[in-house]
Amino acid sequence: MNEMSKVEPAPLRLEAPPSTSLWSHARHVVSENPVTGLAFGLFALILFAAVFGPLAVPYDPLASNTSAALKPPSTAHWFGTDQLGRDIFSRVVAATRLDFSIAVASVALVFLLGGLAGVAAGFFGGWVDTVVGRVADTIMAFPLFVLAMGIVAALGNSVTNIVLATAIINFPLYARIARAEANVRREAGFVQAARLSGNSEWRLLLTQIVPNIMPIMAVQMSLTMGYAILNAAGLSFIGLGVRPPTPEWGIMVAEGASFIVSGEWWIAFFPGLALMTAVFCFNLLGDGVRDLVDPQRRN
Amino acid sequence: MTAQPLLDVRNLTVEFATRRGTVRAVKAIDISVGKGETVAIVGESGSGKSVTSYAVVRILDRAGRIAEGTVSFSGVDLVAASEAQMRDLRGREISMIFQNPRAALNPIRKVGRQIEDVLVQHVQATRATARAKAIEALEKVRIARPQERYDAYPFELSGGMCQRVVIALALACQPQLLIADEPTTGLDVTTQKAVMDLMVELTRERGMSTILITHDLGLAAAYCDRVVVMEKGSVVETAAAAEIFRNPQHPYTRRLMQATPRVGMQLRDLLPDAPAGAMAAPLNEVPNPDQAGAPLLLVENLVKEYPRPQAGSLLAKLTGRTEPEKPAFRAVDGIGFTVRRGETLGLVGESGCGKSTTSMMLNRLLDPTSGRIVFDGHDIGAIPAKQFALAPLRRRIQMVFQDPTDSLNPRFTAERAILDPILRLGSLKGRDALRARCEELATLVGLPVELLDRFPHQLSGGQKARVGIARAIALEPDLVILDEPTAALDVSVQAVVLNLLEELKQRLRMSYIFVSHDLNVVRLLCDRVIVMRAGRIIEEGTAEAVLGAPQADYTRELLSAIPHPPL
Amino acid sequence: MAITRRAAIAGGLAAPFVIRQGASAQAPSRSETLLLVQEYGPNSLDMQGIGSSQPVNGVALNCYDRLLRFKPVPIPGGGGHQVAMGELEGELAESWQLASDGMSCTFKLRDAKFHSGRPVSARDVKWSLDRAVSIGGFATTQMNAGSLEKPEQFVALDDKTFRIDFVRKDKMTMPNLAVTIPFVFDSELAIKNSGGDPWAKDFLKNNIAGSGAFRVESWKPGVETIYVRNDDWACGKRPQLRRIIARDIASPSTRRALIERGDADISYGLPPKDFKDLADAGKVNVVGVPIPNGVWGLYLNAQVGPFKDVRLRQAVAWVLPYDKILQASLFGRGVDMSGGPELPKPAWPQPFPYKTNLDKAKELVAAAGGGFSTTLQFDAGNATVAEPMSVLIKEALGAIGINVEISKVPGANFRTEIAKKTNPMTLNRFAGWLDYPDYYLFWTMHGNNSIFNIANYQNPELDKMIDAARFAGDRADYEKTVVEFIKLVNREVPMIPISQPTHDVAMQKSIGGYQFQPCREPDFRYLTKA
Amino acid sequence: MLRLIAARLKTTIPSILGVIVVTFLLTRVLPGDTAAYFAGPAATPQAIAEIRGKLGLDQPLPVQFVAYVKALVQGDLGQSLTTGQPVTADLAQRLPASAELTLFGLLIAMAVALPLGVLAAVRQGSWIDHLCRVVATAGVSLPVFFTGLLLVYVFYFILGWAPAPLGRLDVFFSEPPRVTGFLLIDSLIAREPETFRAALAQILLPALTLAIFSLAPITRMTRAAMLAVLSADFVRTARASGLSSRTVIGIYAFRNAMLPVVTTLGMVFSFLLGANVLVEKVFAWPGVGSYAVEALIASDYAPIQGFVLTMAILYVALNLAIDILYGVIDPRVRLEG
Repeated sequence: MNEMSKVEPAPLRLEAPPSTSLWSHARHVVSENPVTGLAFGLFALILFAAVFGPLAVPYDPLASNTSAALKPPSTAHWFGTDQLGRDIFSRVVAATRLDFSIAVASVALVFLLGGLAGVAAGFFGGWVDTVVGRVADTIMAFPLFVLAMGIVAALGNSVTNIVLATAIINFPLYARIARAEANVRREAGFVQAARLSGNSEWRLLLTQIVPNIMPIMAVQMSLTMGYAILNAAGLSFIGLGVRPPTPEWGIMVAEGASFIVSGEWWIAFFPGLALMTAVFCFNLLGDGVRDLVDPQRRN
Repeated sequence: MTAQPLLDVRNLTVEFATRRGTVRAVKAIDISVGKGETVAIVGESGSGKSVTSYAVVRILDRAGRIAEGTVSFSGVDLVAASEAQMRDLRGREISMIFQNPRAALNPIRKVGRQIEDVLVQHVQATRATARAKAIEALEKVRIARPQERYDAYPFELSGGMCQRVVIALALACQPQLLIADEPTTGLDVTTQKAVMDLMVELTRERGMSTILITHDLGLAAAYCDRVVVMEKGSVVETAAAAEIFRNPQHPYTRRLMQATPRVGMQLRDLLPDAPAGAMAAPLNEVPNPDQAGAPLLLVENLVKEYPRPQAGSLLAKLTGRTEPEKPAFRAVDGIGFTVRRGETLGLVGESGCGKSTTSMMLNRLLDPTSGRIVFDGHDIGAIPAKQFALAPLRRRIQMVFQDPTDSLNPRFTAERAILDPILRLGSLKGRDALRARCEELATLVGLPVELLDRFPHQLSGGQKARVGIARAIALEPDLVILDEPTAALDVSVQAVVLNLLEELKQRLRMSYIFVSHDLNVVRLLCDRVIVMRAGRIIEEGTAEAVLGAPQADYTRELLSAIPHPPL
Repeated sequence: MAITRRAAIAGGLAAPFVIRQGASAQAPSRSETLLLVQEYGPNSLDMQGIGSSQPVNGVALNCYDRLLRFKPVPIPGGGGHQVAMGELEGELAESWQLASDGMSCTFKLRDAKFHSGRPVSARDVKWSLDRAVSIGGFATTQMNAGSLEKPEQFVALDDKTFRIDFVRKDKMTMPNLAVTIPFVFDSELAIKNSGGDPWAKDFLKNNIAGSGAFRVESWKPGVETIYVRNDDWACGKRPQLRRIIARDIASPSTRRALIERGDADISYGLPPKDFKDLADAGKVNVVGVPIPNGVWGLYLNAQVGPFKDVRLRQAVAWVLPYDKILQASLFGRGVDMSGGPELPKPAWPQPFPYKTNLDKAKELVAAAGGGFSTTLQFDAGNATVAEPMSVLIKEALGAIGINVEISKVPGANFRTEIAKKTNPMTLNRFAGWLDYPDYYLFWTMHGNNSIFNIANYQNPELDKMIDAARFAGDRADYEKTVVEFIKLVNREVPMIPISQPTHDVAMQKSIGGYQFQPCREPDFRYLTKA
Repeated sequence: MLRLIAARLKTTIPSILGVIVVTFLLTRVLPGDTAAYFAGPAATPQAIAEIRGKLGLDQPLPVQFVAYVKALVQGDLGQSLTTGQPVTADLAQRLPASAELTLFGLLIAMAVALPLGVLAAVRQGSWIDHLCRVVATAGVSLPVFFTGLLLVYVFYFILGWAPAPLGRLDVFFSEPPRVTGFLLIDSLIAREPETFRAALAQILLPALTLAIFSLAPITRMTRAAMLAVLSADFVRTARASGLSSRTVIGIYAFRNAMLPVVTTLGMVFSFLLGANVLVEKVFAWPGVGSYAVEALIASDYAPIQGFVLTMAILYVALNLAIDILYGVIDPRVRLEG
């Protein structure tokens, strides 16, 4: 255990830092920062709602009941009912799966597109860097939300296109972060060492660079999840969202928006709250993930 | 020593709150500094020497606190003093100098203004008179053209110049005590000498007391009256400088002194007497380079040029002016040498001399601009660096890197790191065979086998260095380039690693190119030495010849700048 | 320090709000100024021009005069006036005389002046009507609907006398002169500024050259339009209001809030829910007029897809949740179109004989071969009403084994989509300006397949009856034909009428003189403010 | 410095060209037949074809593109079919409104976020730090349209503190003579304090909505930058020299921390321009964002192209301004350029 012990006895010992399991580290991060603990708790809740939500809700989220329309929150309808008498609680819970999927899918897509393009740009430099940089610059020069609107308007409003649009507008962010991270590691000692070990450049990229920028990308992905949900909600608000009557938070807020002024605040409020909670959770989670993966905080 | 010391630290204990509970970084130490006295606090990393100084001026970070003890400065109890009182003392009565002088200055404020800030804060000057006083302070640290330098930003000054500014800043208010925390670490040896000489001269002139915190025993011995040796938060020995070297009392002090390379020592002398484990092999045997036969490596007229950034190309185009082409910067300027089989060649020089660029070209990570690199009869300089990774000769030239942390992939276990070259270039197949080979290599470099499944952040610096070495020798290369392999290590670890390298060289019949700025280390390890400056070879010869009786002025200057502990 | 600064910011925040209330109270002209809020405003000042949006009708109505106008009649439920389609009164025309052969009409013009001060002459009328039939686009189409087809029909006899020659006897010719298209320009002013364009399109798009009761003082497209009264208006009683500010507010909630809090005088185009709430609360007046010749209908494609089978069309008609839709989607602001008598009346729209009857619908679906999947589209611009409607329809059709996917088509695309005539189900609202059953069916079910024949219904028998009714001279004949073709479409149901929507306007109690016009734009000329 | 600006401009030319091409293609892919839309409800196919010819939509795409670029070079962005005005005129009319709103929003955000971020960094790990994080994150987690609606509902409808969300100025005020196009500034120039107050009252809620949204990125960045700087060696030197904490934090730490914050401002601004679209819709703000949305819904190409191009140029200009600002703060950039 002790490297000097073979050479000589006690005083000049250099202890290796004790190994830390991820779990105990996570416990420490949470205990040090209660807000992160809250975020992880919320995340578990969202995950649960996304997986089991549609099975666990008290009402069919699609079933209308016009005789019970626009009822305020009560014991029968915790979040009240909407214009068609649908149970808002059931709809809010059922929507989790779709919103979560949109967020995950768009983030996964942009990670694949932007992350890899950025890594390649940062690692190889040269024309790859130029092309990726130009594409990112061009996208950045658009007002991003308007670009997303344009894409969805042009390709039609389906979940796939919302995911695609969200991924495209996040491309520059991912490409830039990945590029910067890959670039600083391009000449790092361990990469040079791997070159000496006879790794081809492509292998270097995949085994040395990519795994090492994953933590940073993970932080970014968590933050972007929230933004993806907001973006989808914004698109829904101007009428470019998913198709009715599918429950989706953004659409529910947009639909409920016109009822706020007339006093039926719950129609927009609860989906809005769910939306906010989810985005809030992903944003805080980003900080938590940062704490978790930051090796400086690890020891 | 006067009866009433200027600074009297009694029973000082500093604790840090960490996630694993409270850690005592400094344990009940006593240190006193008399008026006009220069005291060194010496220790390896983690000894608590810096924390002690921070505790004295009370600039510990939030997690740290003084748990016990008193610090009395001119009769004032600094532990009990209010923050306002302390602020008043800092900079005016007690000043500090830190390592890495460029980082110690505000990058976006003129250096003159930074001196002014201190002067004004301590009412040594008004804004009206401050400029003149700041220039005066710059003048005192022998900065040429202080009027101009006043308006300079730190990035416009050299490292040595920055450290002078830092000294000017520290001395601006005529304090009574100067605490210098590794003030010359990271500076070249000649710059180090100039800075230390200046510091000592100025403090003597003013009758100031100084605490010099350093890991370098030689430095402590050369400049200090008394030496305090710390280990793991405790003071193990305090004695007059001359005394401590002549007659070290504590075993730790003895070991530390022994591990410090000095003139007239053998490599084996660095280690404590008791031989153990893998180190048991006889090392006293004189290396026996193969004098006859073709050299393993032949370098001829090697050049590396970097183009200078073409300034204002667009503006030039717009205005129609064409600026004269600047010549490219030559990092390596036509050098040539040979390395024989079984030989260790030292490559020595100060930062920027081109030694690292040369080593990168030799191990074929960098393409030379011109020149030949002939390895065992093959002109490997002609193979582009990108392709060399897959060339058959790749396995015969390996390298040990300067920073053991940076050179290990944080995501690979020690085993995976050591096996990487075998997996890519070796012929060994099968999980068990690989594991066996890995354990063999680990044993060879003295790395406990049970550490093989650990990740780099779970290993100590010395252990990481061993992983790096194991990786370099995994393919039994003919030539290993050692790029300052011990620069990031404490002296005691350095001693072990140097011996290990020497032993491996003999056992595996390798040749080394040893790149270093530390002439004492080079002396111990190398058969022949090349001294480089500004991309050229200044002097070349056997280690004894070059370091014993240098011909070039520059080599002499380098040698004389090394602080030597009295023997 | 932080706290004091924050307090200062809070003070700064509150200050402008407090002072503003004083500022608004001081406005002296408030009683003569009307603030109207609408979803969007005109994109041109020329209703005859190509691409003019719906609110341009309001400009045409208030800033220009026509030869004739519809006669106001009280709204049965009170609250103001609507129009009687068959009864006309003179606007620029002081009097008019139909020729004895019924093939022309001669108009005598009033002594009216343009805003420029020049008197209105018959030449101006001719130029304007010539322009309407020649300029192309919607204006020309609308003129043609009343058999006003070519410039030769318009004759300026002298300064004050004008004649229109008919190409055929068409009962819609005269009412069509009262709609917002055939209005009269100051032709000299227009030609002078035309820059060589015979119809001065650019000039008239951005400038008013009329004789109407109001002038446009300022027009910021997409922001606001400010009208000021023309004190020299000769074609009617001088309006009480001096100044009208029409603001474009996209958000219906905001429009509602503005009217509810008394900041706006009139609010147009709120969702039905808001009109219902406002009407229930009673703080403001809500006037609703069932839109003449307007109906929310479900169009089932009779040529392509499953609804070729009339049994399926009938099945859908039997299963639609008419009452639920009226309550949950239109909030009662409409007239139910289900459960009508077997024998129709000569009127349009009127309830069809269908009402919700699940068994009948199931029987018909079973007979036609069972359930299937299909899509239902509607214009996203109508989403407030159409979306809940479509969701209810989807649910109801699910009960008879028809699985519906809802497709919300952006406004820009909707017209292209319905022009394709391939979508199986379309939910749409169509309203004809001229309130005649044959006019409505001509657009929506005639075999000439106009864009509004969304069901792509082709039936020569129906075409014959519609054409016969359009040009029928005799009232009894006409009514008989109408009843016949309504019976036919009752049976064939290419379009299932769901509700006749109400055109609602919310006004402060101080506002009087509301006048509904078929173009559904506000008519400022009659409005009063107490 | 000049060299820096020139180099920067050079790199932006390709992205502007990219924006032009992408926008052109995107608008042509937009569904909906403009000709059919504007031919009016009862148009015959011939009428539609006639209008299509008039709009030049019957030409092949490359021809349309060349025509578009030709017009663009002459400063002609085409004509909006929705408002019936030249796009250039529309944008000139509306851009100040958007710019004023966005900048004012950014100003509020910075006024709150910078001290908040500094405080959070100085008191790292304290309840203030956690509170900052929660508040800022909550702000960015709210969809802007939802925040806007809530603010209107609470401050206008329930409390009656705010004026009606009716655009830039209360109906009964007239606009001050146009100098900058920014009502707040123009009213001051014209010495009309009443108008200034009215304009301020109108802009507060929408600007607040934007500010709430942009609070998080600025706070987060300020905090991170401050933390990095506070642990830097030169801050330790400053402390060890006995400088007061006000000097250390204000002059030494804050100015250095501003460097990364300034660079993120460009990002935040782009972010806000997007959010603007929704806020303008809620507050009936006569800006370019709402203009673009309406054009998009109507398949009205010219305004979309004009809008996107203007935004791209604005973005480039802003980044240039940020580079210059960076140079002002950081001598390394200024002197080495």
